[in-house]
Amino acid sequence: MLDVRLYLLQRISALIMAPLVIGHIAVMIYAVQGGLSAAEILGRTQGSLWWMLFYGLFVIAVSVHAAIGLRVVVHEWLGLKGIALRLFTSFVFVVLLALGLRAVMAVTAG
Amino acid sequence: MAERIEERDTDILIIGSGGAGLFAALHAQQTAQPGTRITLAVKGLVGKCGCTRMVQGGYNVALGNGDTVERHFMDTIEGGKWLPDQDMAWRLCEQAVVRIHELENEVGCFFDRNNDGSLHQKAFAGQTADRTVHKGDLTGIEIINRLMEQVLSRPVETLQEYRAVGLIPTADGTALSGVLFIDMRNGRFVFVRAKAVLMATGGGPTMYKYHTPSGDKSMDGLAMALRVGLPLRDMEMVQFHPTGLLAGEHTRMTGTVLEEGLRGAGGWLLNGAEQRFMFDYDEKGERATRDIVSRAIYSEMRAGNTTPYGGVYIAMSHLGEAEVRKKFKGMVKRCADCGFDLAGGLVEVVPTAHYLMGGVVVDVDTRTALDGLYVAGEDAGGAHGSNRLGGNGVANSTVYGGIAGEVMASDIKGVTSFRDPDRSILQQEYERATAAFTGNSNAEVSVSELRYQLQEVMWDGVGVLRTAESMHSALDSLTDLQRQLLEVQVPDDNRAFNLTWHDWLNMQSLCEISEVIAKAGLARENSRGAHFREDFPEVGDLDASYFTVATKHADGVAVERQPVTFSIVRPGETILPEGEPATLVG
Amino acid sequence: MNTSNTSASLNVSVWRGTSDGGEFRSYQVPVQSNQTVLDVVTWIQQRIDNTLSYRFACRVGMCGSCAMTVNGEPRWTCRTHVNNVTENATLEIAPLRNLPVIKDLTTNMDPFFDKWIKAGGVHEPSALRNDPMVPVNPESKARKVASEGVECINCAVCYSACDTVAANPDYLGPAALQRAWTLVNDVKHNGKNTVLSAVSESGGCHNCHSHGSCTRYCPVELNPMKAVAGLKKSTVLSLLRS
Amino acid sequence: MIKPGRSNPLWLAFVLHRLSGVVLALFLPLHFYVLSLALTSPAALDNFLAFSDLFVVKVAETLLVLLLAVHLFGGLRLMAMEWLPWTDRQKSLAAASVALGAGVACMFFLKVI
Ligand SMILES: Cc1cc2nc3c(=O)[nH]c(=O)nc-3n(C[C@H](O)[C@H](O)[C@H](O)COP(=O)(O)OP(=O)(O)OC[C@H]3O[C@@H](n4cnc5c(N)ncnc54)[C@H](O)[C@@H]3O)c2cc1C
Ligand code: HEM
Ligand code: SF4
Ligand code: F3S
Ligand code: FES
Repeated sequence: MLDVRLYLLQRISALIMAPLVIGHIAVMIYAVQGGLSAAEILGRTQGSLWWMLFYGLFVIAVSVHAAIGLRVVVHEWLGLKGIALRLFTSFVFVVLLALGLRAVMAVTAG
Repeated sequence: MAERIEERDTDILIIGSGGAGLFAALHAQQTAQPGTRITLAVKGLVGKCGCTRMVQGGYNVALGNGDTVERHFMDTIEGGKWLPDQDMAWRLCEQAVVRIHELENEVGCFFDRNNDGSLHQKAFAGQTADRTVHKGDLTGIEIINRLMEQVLSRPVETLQEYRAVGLIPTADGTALSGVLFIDMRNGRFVFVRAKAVLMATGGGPTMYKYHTPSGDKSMDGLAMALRVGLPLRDMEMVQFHPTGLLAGEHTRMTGTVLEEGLRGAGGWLLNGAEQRFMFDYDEKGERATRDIVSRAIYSEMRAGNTTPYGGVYIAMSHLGEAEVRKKFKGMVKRCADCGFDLAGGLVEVVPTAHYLMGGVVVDVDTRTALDGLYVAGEDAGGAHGSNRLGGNGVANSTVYGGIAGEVMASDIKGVTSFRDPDRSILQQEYERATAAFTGNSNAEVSVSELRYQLQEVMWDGVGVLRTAESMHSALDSLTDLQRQLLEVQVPDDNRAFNLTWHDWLNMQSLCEISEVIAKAGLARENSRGAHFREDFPEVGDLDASYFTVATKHADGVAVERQPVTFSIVRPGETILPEGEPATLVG
Repeated sequence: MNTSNTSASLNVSVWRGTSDGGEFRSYQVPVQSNQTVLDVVTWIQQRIDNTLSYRFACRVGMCGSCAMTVNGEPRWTCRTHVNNVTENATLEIAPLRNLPVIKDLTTNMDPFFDKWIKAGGVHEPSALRNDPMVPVNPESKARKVASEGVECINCAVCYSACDTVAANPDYLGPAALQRAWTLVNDVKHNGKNTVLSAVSESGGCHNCHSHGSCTRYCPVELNPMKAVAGLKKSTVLSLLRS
Repeated sequence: MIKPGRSNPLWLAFVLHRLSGVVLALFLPLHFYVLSLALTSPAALDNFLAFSDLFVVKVAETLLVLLLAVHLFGGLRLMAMEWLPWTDRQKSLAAASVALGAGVACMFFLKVI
């Protein structure tokens, strides 16, 4: 159930995420050495516009990407189609975007 | 009979989806008045059955570089040993030029190119110019796939797995009303009335033990034409391809063509003792023409110099295994898939029935003696005479199929009503087709067993070499086979996709036409092209050439001889300008 | 009849039924030296159970009528030697997947061809029969790409092999898309954009997940997966350009 | 009946990619929720981080990172196949990307423990 636009959005979002994910994993590998604490995370990220952009972009991309991805899976494996499928896609997108942006705000705002 | 025959109407009805059927549908659709209903009914799937799809070598057409329509025409006439209908042959050669442009430009075929971008052409045996256009050695697939797309994407109704079983004339017998079909998928009968009907079921000499045509072909068209009283010409002319694969009777691969190019490239034919023998028969050795090589192989076989399965070997490895593998990739793979090593080993081969030159008598516009019935392609007789040049078969079916489409479209302009069928003939044809179910359940033999017997009878009696005696004895056997066939009972619990029923119907058609072939063979008391009488080995007087015409009357099939009209050129003459070289092939 | 080597036999189970349901039935078929799967099926119909339905035409791998599922894999049966597929002298023969069954081993191939046309798989002329032929350099890149996919015999083996077709009935499938790709690369074709937009719709090329089963099973060794990838790229480029 | 193509390395790569994608998509809201705790109650976040020090949790997290790596490299492989001139070596490419994904995860795992 993909047309060229959804396909393109999914691939673009994937390409955007690729460096971000690599970056994120790298930071995590570095960060977890010696254990994680809230203060440590927040100390690094809070008040940083760069981190806000970094994670903000990731959240937008991943919401688009996962919504389209799940749409395909749900169509192919559960047979959802038509309006239900469209609603499902939008729902996933909105939920991920809302939760994601809230988390970004939580760790970077301030 | 209790069963109701469903009835429907269409304006133009085309039977068969080979080169002739598909081109007819395309041209009818392009030229008929808007709103004309066009229906294509076919025994298999559209474009996936019939022999045009199996064309390997290519398509003959004169496209310059010294070659001319005149030269193509002369090759065709001389190849046909002065028997072709010259007007038909001329139109074939002339229109092929248009048709190939159409195939390339409008239909979208991918023919092989030279490096300068022009079409690549090669020379088949018996040609005096590089004339054969091709797409590798899969030319037919390219032509048919592209045509199929054109037809499937246009408003043409398709009736797939619809088998024509009878041509139904009007009560006065002068015109065709429609065609009786079996919808094979559910086994029901459908009578389709039409203002014009093209029969393009492609002949196909599959009554021989070894044969090349596709499995759906069983002479249904010619048998239907015969029953409705139409004359069939040149029916003794069955072309044998010298090298069919020989792999045992239990496999459908047996009989399928190993391409001509193998011999052309220098392949050897070896007898059972693994010795070359072709030079004992002809100075050109393996490179001699199809009919000569076929007869030579047959003679070796009759002398008992055979391989385990009873044929001869083809050997290629002396040309270098790697080289053969490269040059004949498709053939090598085909053999390998079936367990044979063509490049490095020996493969058993045997002459195999390939093409029927004979067919319904038609005019150059594909019209027949029956109003409303048109015939084109391998079903039509006349264009090839006693021998068909390699590459002229697909040219013939596409040229005349296209013509039929246009002629039908123009002939039905202004026709507003359908013709009423002769109900008694409709009923008769229905009963004939269902006789399979009413046989004697105690009959010992099966349909397939009878088919094997028929193939044996025709191979032995009316095959590569013939005598009056062999053909008479074949005729006796045929009578007996037909009687046995009527005794067989096909189970009637489910008529949907009932292959055994269709095998039975195939046998009916094959037996009817086998009889005609044998009788026409008896009527020709000389040897021309594909027809070789051991009791009359001479070619005969070319100036007094005659062709045979078989017609079914109340008391059976009768064959008469009619003189060939040399409307364009007489034996010994040529229409090539003076000083033209005999051949352009180096 | 020449029935050499008939001592051994094969256990063949053949699917019998229609779209409404069916079952496997077992037959014993004698082993022969040169025997294809089509020959096995033929043997059963001619000598054991003459109610069996199947389809074939050319018997040499040109018409693509005879494809069936053999021991779980889609194949052209006229060119499949029994030795290459039997496991422990056992053969399981079923109709092709992803197409409606008519009876026993025959399927209705209409959806396959409908999609072929829907994908834009028809040549649109740029010249007519009275025009000269366009010279085409056989070595040009576009011609080579187009030629790669042109020898398809439309057997639907790839269509049957593709799990995406199974999961998403609207998906046009590998063969139709491959045909579309040859047309996109055919210099003589006038409707390049029509094709690109036809394959960009919701059942189009973008649904392919590159399973590669099409390429793996294609009996004539074409590479539909590559063709579909080509379409994905071209459609995106043409979308970005517009 | 065996489904055709399921023994195909590319099909396995696809399943791996799909499953990893789905699991990631299910995990993501959870991850976001945990991070949001930073906004509402930093203590809860700390609690959670302490919890995540447990070995089992470590293994689970490692698994997720592994999945992310698998999905990432699988996705890149796929896009390479779709967009870059396609070579017949793509099957080995598929295998290599999975191996690479596993490698990254192992590295992570080693450093963690
Ligand atoms: C292996 C092989 C290789 C060949 N190679 C060449 C070559 O290189 N060059 C060349 O010029 N010629 C070649 N020929 C000959 C060429 O294929 C034929 O001359 C030509 O294609 C015949 O075309 P057609 O349209 O008349 O018949 P076909 O293409 O045979 O089509 C006949 C159609 O009629 C249908 N039909 C039959 N009976 C019925 C029925 N009862 N009801 C409904 N439909 C029916 C069939 O299913 C089929 O669709 C070759 C032939 C074979 C067998
Ligand atoms: C890190 C970078 C990522 C890349 C390069 C990437 C790439 C891709 C690609 C190319 C596809 C299409 C697969 C196909 O059509 O077969 C895809 C599908 C998918 N992705 Fe991602 N992805 C990434 C991250 C993520 C993340 C973080 C998630 C989860 C939230 C995710 C969830 C999905 C899902 C659910 C699918 C659908 C799977 C399918 O269709 O089989 N992806 N991804
Ligand atoms: S691409 Fe190959 S498998 Fe698919 S239909 Fe064409 S020939 Fe058959
Ligand atoms: S098998 Fe199907 S998913 Fe794509 S690569 Fe081939 S079409
Ligand atoms: S019968 Fe034609 S491909 Fe097998």
